Amino acid sequence: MLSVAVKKKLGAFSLDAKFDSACGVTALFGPSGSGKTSIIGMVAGLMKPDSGHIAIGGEVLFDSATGIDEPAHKRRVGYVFQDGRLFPHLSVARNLDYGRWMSGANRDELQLKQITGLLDIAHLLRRRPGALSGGERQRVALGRALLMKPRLLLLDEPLASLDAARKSEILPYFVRLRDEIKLPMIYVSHDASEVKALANRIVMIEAGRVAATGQVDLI
Amino acid sequence: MLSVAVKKKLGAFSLDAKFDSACGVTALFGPSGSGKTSIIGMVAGLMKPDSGHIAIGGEVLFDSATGIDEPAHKRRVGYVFQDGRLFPHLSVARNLDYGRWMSGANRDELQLKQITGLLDIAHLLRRRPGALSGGERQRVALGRALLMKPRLLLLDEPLASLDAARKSEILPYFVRLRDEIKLPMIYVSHDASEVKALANRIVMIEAGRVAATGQVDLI
Amino acid sequence: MFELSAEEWTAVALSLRVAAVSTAVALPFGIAIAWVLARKEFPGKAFLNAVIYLPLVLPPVVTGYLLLLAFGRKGFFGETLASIGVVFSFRWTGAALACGVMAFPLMVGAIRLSIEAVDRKFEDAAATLGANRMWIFLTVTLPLTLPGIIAGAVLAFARALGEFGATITFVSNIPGETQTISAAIYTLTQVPGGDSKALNLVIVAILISLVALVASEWFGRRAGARVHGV
Amino acid sequence: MFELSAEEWTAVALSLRVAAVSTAVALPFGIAIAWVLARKEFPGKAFLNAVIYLPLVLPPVVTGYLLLLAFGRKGFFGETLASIGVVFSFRWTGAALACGVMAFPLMVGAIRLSIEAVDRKFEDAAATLGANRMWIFLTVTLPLTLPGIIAGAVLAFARALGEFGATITFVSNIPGETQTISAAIYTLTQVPGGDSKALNLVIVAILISLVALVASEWFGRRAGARVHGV
Amino acid sequence: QSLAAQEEITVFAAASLKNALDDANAAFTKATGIKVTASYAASSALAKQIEQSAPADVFISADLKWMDYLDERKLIKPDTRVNLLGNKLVVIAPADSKLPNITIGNGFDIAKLAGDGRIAVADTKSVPAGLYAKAALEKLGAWKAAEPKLAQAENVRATLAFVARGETPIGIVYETDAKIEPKVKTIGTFPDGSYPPVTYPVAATAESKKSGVAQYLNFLRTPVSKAVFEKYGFSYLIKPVS
Ligand SMILES: Nc1ncnc2c1ncn2[C@@H]1O[C@H](COP(=O)(O)OP(=O)(O)OP(=O)(O)O)[C@@H](O)[C@H]1O
Ligand SMILES: Nc1ncnc2c1ncn2[C@@H]1O[C@H](COP(=O)(O)OP(=O)(O)OP(=O)(O)O)[C@@H](O)[C@H]1O
Ligand SMILES: [Mg+2]
Ligand SMILES: [Mg+2]
Repeated sequence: MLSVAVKKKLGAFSLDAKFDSACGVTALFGPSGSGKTSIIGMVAGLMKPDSGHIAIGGEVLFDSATGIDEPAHKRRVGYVFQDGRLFPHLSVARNLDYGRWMSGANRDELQLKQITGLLDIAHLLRRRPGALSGGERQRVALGRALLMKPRLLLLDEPLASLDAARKSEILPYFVRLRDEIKLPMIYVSHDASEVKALANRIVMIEAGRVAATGQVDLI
Repeated sequence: MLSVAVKKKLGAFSLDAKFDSACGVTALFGPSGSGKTSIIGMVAGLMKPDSGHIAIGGEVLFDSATGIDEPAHKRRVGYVFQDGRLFPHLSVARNLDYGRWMSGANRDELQLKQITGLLDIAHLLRRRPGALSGGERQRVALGRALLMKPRLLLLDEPLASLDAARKSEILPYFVRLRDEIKLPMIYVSHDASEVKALANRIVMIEAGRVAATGQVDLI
Repeated sequence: MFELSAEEWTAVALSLRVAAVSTAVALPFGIAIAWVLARKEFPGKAFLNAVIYLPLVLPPVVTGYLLLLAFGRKGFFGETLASIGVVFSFRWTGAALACGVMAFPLMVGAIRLSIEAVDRKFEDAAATLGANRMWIFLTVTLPLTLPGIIAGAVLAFARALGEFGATITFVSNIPGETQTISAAIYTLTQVPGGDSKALNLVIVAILISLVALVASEWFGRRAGARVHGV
Repeated sequence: MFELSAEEWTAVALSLRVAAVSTAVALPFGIAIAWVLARKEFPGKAFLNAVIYLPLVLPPVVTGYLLLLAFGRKGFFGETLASIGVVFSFRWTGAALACGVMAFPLMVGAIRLSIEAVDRKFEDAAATLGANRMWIFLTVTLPLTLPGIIAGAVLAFARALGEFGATITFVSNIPGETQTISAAIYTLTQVPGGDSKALNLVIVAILISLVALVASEWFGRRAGARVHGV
Repeated sequence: QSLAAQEEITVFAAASLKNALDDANAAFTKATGIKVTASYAASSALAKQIEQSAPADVFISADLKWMDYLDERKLIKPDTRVNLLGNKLVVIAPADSKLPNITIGNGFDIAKLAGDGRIAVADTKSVPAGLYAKAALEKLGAWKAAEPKLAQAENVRATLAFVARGETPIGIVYETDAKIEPKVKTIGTFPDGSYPPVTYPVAATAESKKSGVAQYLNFLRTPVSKAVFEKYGFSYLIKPVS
């Protein structure tokens, strides 16, 4: 169960979005500049709403009324940024391992193998992010978020610069995460087919407002 | 008439691509990490091939045999980078105007109106790039390249993070550029439909080699 | 109660002029050298680097003496420059030269740091848009280096206010011509009971630097924001 | 021909120790202060800034005298610290303190510049991956600030080699205890015929700084590359 | 002796005394086995350090006022104080100067002598040599004309450098410095009485308890030290006691 209700002024742009959804994948669908990344940023705890309320599975992450504001590093939400944001000074391997390192858990070689295999980045482990290709960077960012074992996954156009072949490998994995581990996700994408394949619930954002919410047939 | 034949070693990756095409739109199609951006970079003059030959419409831009290497700023190729690369210290307006400024030509208000309208970025002109949304950034980058009046346009996934609606506005414009101004383009995209709509000729890249070249029906 | 003699006021005014001029004149050279050190590899780079750091490594008196040897009336450069009408010895210009030299390593250090932080991909983008190396430098590299330039200028200005060892050795301590605040303060500390008078000048020096710092903070913040695109 | 007296060798050794220790000890403080100045807004920030710049703005002699008053045996801090066994007055530790204080503004300036250049979005990413403020600083901010830390350390080290005005005023010029290269050079320039001997020491100082610079260039290049992800 | 052998005394002395005092100290150590550490700096700095209880046993100042400064504050042993050394003020010019030798007396027009150049002199407010020079010029009625033409330096050595480098046509320095610098020549000596006698006073610090100090002070009054100091051109102001 995920519930979001946030208000925020960003310069001339004002965001006022309210939606909630049972677990599973919630797709944020909407034109460029409509506020999707901003909403995700607030769920992640990187942007503070002017007012509002954010909760996952009953636990309140933010509530302006009661003054609750769980800091980002305690929220355990995996965030795949629209712009990758790999740590430039760390090797791909250390980037992937970063979340595990911070949580202090011990290595899960199996999962690492599985993910690097799925994303086809095993051959990049020793490289630094600087000279990675756009798609490689995006895949590593995706792996980094998956490997931190999040309780909620925020995906901001995670497949935008990947080729069809790879998309068709990764999408099913998301479906498995959704169905087997029951990992809730907020999924931002402009690709209708992706959204159709993955989302249980669709939230249409327009100019900072929720224009509509509904099932896949909405698009 | 565009002809490219380049060899380049990048760490473990080795690129060896040769293709040419009559004017119009040449699509580079291939998996992530196959070498598309690298090829474009060499055509733009930002990356120096170890050896090879690059020419547009008869004019040689690079030739290792004769030691010709036209510097990037003289090549007049408009490059839409995969990662935007807007100048952070300049307003969107100054970013868009940069190419015109460097060429010393005088303002073409008409074209500016037309492009900012087409890309729907008129309302961003006074902003700085820092806080733009992903898609806004990409649209401004696109506008910046179009406004420099290039003789060749290099587009590296220019529509990747744009919504369907905007894509369907911008694609036709590319078609017009191709047919009316006869502006040659090299177009990198993972979206088959885009490529189908735009490309005269398709070059399949795989692991740094040209796997196949042909007409649209290739995909 | 707080009071300065006429001579002390002249020293203050002179210090301001010397510090301002030396910083302003040194800046272009500082930027050029910093750029070369940040971007170019060439034999003797380590040597150039060492020469620039010299005034930091040597006691000011020695630097002053070396300046005297080089730029004094009979000095190698001194004579040539004098022939084209540029005279340093016992002029405030000499004080400015000394301050500039002493502050140079600080300036270069800061600016170089900022240049190395500039992401080349923006320069590449500028090139594809038709900017040649010179324009790239002026329209992209330089603005993105502004924070370092400001920081370097402040360090240099402050250093110039505090400089006196090299100055007094090079161009002496002539009231109204080469006697800066620092020289005046020093002189006062050398006589029994001069401390209280010295304190007045110290306060003035602190006030000046305070103003300079506040100004630089303001510009620095704006420059920094621009670099990050907001 | 090149020769140093035993006393001069001691001065060289002492200088190295003083410069190294003062730089090493000042570094953590420098990083902390630089971080505060770069990231925090608070009343009295301008004042803190001014205090840090003071040693740059005032003639070294004054700084040295203030240190003498504060950290001398009878000085306020001097007495308290002495009671816990930390003695500065007329010990090499005092020389290190003086050098550290004189070099502090340079160090802070450089490090602050690098911290301000760090793109916050990486720190945000680290936060979503579960890093608290402390870990973010240690694993992201600090490594990305390395170029500034290295530059700051070199500036401080070089400054420490050249410092003498404050040192000699604070802890005098006692061979083997507080007589650094610079103090020795100064003393030699104060007597007839000392110049040639002074020159020897100058050469040594230059050689030392040359080594330090080459080392820093090497580390600096690697740190810079990492920051840009290669 | 054997006890004294372990002993080590510290002397704070004006920088301009370095090479003379180094020799004297060496001789003393040779004679008595007592090691001497000398810290050379500006008299002002040394005095202020002693005021802050620096570990100095003996203070040798380049002028009377910093010794008085300590005296007033009861920081030296008055009975140990002696005016040990003296010095002469001379007018110097670059070795290749065309200026004739002169006899300095009343109405001495140093400003005219300098022509359109300046007169190098140690700082007339703070440095002893400068203070003496000022006194002398005032006595001879030359100060008014000279003052605007002065190039004041931080110390005598810097003054000397100005003349040696030909920055100034003439300068006023101590005889001791003029003697040894080959690039300058003495063209005139200020008559005694035209300025208060240059004196380097010596005294044991109040806090010093070391027995070697007495020995050291006595040694400074022996013919041996007299010879050393005169070798460097200082005038020895007291009758040596052997
Ligand atoms: N600091 C700011 N000042 C002014 N406007 C801002 C600021 N930050 C964001 N905006 C605006 O808020 C709007 C929403 O931004 P956001 O990144 O959430 O859009 P988005 O839905 O993610 O778009 P895209 O699909 O292109 O990524 C954009 O128009 C953006 O320009
Ligand atoms: N400096 C380098 N060192 C090592 N490998 C490099 C370097 N630069 C690029 N590469 C590799 O070269 C390959 C091609 O990179 P390029 O950016 O051209 O791929 P691409 O076709 O654009 O991929 P994408 O569609 O993901 O953008 C990638 O595997 C990349 O990791
Ligand atoms: Mg977005
Ligand atoms: Mg690419």
